[in-house]
Amino acid sequence: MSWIRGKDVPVGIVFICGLIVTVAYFINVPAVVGVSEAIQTWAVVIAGFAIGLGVVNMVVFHSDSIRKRASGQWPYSVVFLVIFVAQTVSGFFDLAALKNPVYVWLYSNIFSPLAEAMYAILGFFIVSAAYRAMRVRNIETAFVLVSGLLVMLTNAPIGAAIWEGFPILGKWILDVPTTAGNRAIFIGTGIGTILLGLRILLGYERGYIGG
Amino acid sequence: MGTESKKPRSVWERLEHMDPRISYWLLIFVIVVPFLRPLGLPISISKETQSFYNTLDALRPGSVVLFDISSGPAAYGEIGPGSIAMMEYVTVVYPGRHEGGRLRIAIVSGGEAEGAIMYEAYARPRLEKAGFQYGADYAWFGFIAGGETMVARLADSIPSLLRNDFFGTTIDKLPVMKGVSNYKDVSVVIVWDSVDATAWYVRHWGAKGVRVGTVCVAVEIPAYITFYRSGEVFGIIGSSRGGAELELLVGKPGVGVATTDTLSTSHLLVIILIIVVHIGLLARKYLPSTGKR
Amino acid sequence: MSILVPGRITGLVVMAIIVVLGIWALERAKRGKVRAVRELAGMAGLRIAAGRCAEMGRPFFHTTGHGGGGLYTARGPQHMAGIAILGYIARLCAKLGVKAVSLTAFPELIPVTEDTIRMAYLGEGKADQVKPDMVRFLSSYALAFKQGYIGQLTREKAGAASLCGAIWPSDALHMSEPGVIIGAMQIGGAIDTDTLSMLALTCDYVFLGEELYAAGAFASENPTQLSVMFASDIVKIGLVLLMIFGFILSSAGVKIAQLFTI
Amino acid sequence: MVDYIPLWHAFLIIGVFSYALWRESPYFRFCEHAFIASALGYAVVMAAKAIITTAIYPLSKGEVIYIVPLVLGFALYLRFGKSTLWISRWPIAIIVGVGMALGMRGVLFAYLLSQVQATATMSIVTKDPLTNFNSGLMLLTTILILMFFIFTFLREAIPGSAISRARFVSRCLIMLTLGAFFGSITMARLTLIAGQIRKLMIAFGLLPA
Repeated sequence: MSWIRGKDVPVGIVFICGLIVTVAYFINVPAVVGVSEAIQTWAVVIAGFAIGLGVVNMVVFHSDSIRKRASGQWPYSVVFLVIFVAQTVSGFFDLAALKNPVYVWLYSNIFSPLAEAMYAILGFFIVSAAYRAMRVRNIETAFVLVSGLLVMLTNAPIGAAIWEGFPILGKWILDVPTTAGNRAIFIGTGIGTILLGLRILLGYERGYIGG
Repeated sequence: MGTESKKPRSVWERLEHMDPRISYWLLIFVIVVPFLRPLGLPISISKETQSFYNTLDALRPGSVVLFDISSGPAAYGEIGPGSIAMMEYVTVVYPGRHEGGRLRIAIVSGGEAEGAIMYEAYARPRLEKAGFQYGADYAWFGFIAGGETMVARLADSIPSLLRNDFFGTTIDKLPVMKGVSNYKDVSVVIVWDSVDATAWYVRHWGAKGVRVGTVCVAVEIPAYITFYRSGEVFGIIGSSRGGAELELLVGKPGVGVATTDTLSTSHLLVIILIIVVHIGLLARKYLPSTGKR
Repeated sequence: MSILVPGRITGLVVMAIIVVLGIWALERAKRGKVRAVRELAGMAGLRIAAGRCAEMGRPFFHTTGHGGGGLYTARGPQHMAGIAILGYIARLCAKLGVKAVSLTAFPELIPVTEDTIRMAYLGEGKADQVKPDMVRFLSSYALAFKQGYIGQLTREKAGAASLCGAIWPSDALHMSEPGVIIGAMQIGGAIDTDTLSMLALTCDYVFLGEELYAAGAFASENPTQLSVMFASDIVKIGLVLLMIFGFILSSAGVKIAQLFTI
Repeated sequence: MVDYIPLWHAFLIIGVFSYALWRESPYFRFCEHAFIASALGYAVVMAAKAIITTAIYPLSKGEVIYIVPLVLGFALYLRFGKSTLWISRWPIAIIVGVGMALGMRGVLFAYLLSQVQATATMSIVTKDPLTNFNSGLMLLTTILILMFFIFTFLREAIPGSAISRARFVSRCLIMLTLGAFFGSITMARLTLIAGQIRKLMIAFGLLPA
């Protein structure tokens, strides 16, 4: 019975699950489609359980850092643990409607504003990335500059105010060469995805299960 | 390129490899100024926005609106102005123009689990403030998983998917949902969209004759314009620019109008920075004194 | 009522052709018939980056990104390609004595990355160098994940960072621009064009679209796995011929659109 | 009573922005840990909710099959024991299998067939010469870039040869595509930061709420 501990069993499971879910997409047999949907639901449930692995990973790291008084880290670990416990426990108090006041407060005054601010920081990054990356170092990068600038002048209200031709040119770049370039990248990716799936379903690639 | 600076450099080289932090402070500056002193660049109302307003305005009081919040707080910067203006319209302007009559609103979140946050933050407070009764004027069903499949099934049978509202009340106890069984009982669909959910409604509801209005992010506009031309979409409030237009129509100029000016100034900054960097680059290359490093 | 779902038959045929060609190429390679493959610049980039980390004594960061979906969603293949590249990075790091750090956005990736890193170090005979903090879960919520990524990358002064996998458009700049600011060498890889536009402008090397999957095959350092690239090329040439042929037919007035949706 | 909430939000926003405007600092670190902690708590609560609705609820209604994913879910934790580690790989295998299949299914039409179809159904016999030109150009661009992704044929790219020239043109076209995408993303990002800066200005009383 030592084979059951080996890597062939998980590879077999990958193959069977992958095959059923793929085939169910193409055929009209209720039994297969039903099994496929069940497997997908299972995957969702298992992934839900996996959050516990994340909790273990993070709580171990932060409680270690508090125990060892890791310099520059442990006060933040305290912050982490306090907020994490408060958010989780208060959530479980009212799991159906999630209306516990502590939960709602943490949600709308820690989570939400930080999420918005974090997303907005991209505004800074896009500026520095734009002027740095659009430096023309060779002929290829000149193409980046020209197409990037034209599209920006199409989007910003000020572009049309400078010259009416900018939106027309920018639109053409988006509609013609960009669409075509995007198509080619998509086609290549499509083929690549299917072949990667094949390699994994057939068990050629098995480092991820320790094989 | 890093901020961990290397050896002393010439002026031109410094221009070419500008510290990003300088550009960040400049960006803040060019955004703050138009907020304090609006430039007042004229904003023309696009056809898509005007049609959004007119279509809603033509609905009879008591019409059922399916309202899908498929965007999270992260997209708020773009969706926000349009969504605030839309809520203002639904809660204040519409009743004012229809002798106090209200629309019946069924709110779901089909594309984005974080739609719940948007509901709590931007929809519910405004509805409550305007005196809308939960259950009688509107109902909230929370996030419903399934994406496009869910949207397709919803068209055929609303009660089978929206069995309970978010708080567990069954649908037959909600007066607002009385007599609503499938797409035929819904007048229009409105989507706050940052995840392509409008396209789902167009494919499954639009094809059956229920028109869709969308408050969407900038990247989605080109695709939805196509639907607008073919008639499935009745209006598009695109990004903060569209929000600005709706604000003007509703008569409450706000964030959107103010933001439109900053868009012009900040784009201009990016373009100027690109030019400055190239001045540095060309000078370093062609001015003999500076050398090539 | 047919057994096959109408509208997907052409798709089934195309997929079957790709799968059969793939199996054929794999079998052919097992018999020793291996076709030489043009190496990607990015693979050399990974080696240079690992060398740089060793010189500077700094860690090598890797992430498969958030991408809006975990391993069990349609983003799965991209995560897996990223993990294959992580295996390669971890082997390089084990050889050179560099610390490889993998930051994951989804908890189900933790066991997968842990096993990948452990196998890589084991293969180089350095199992004792595997530390528990090499795999760190940050958050399954995209923006929190990215904030954690930025913080850790900056605090630990990563010498290099690899952003290969399910990077999505809003991930890309969040994670690659701080890398530029701290002066880390970066290798990016993704499949979405809008993501690529940002990675290409901020990273030193990029795996564009299909190259991400090709890099996964290169990373295995196994000629059999690489042989699927041969199948991929045949499919691409076939599709190019198909497009030219279709274009000519369409221009001649033949309606061929419905052929794709049988 | 002073409404401290906008100020608190401003404190957090500036904390995040301080990374860009200043550098990584204790201030930013505080915001980072607060955010990750809150997000993890949120994720745990949401996962619990999802497990209850997708598995435990049907199980309580008598659908016994849902015991399987629950057992497999618990099996994930067997990886902490050396002798039971092997079992924990089974649930992972299900996740990987499903992900691969969904990925393969997902790209087939959206990435592969519809793109081939869109290219193959263009024609050059419309009345508008610009449309004809565009169609021809799109076909050529698509093919050139696709040939850039050829790995096993035509590997020898001698400088100056036709192959290396074609490859150069494809590289330029790829760059053109990427530049255009970059340009089109800029607007959305600049809108977002304007919104946050406005929020800050309101919090500090520079703008009316």
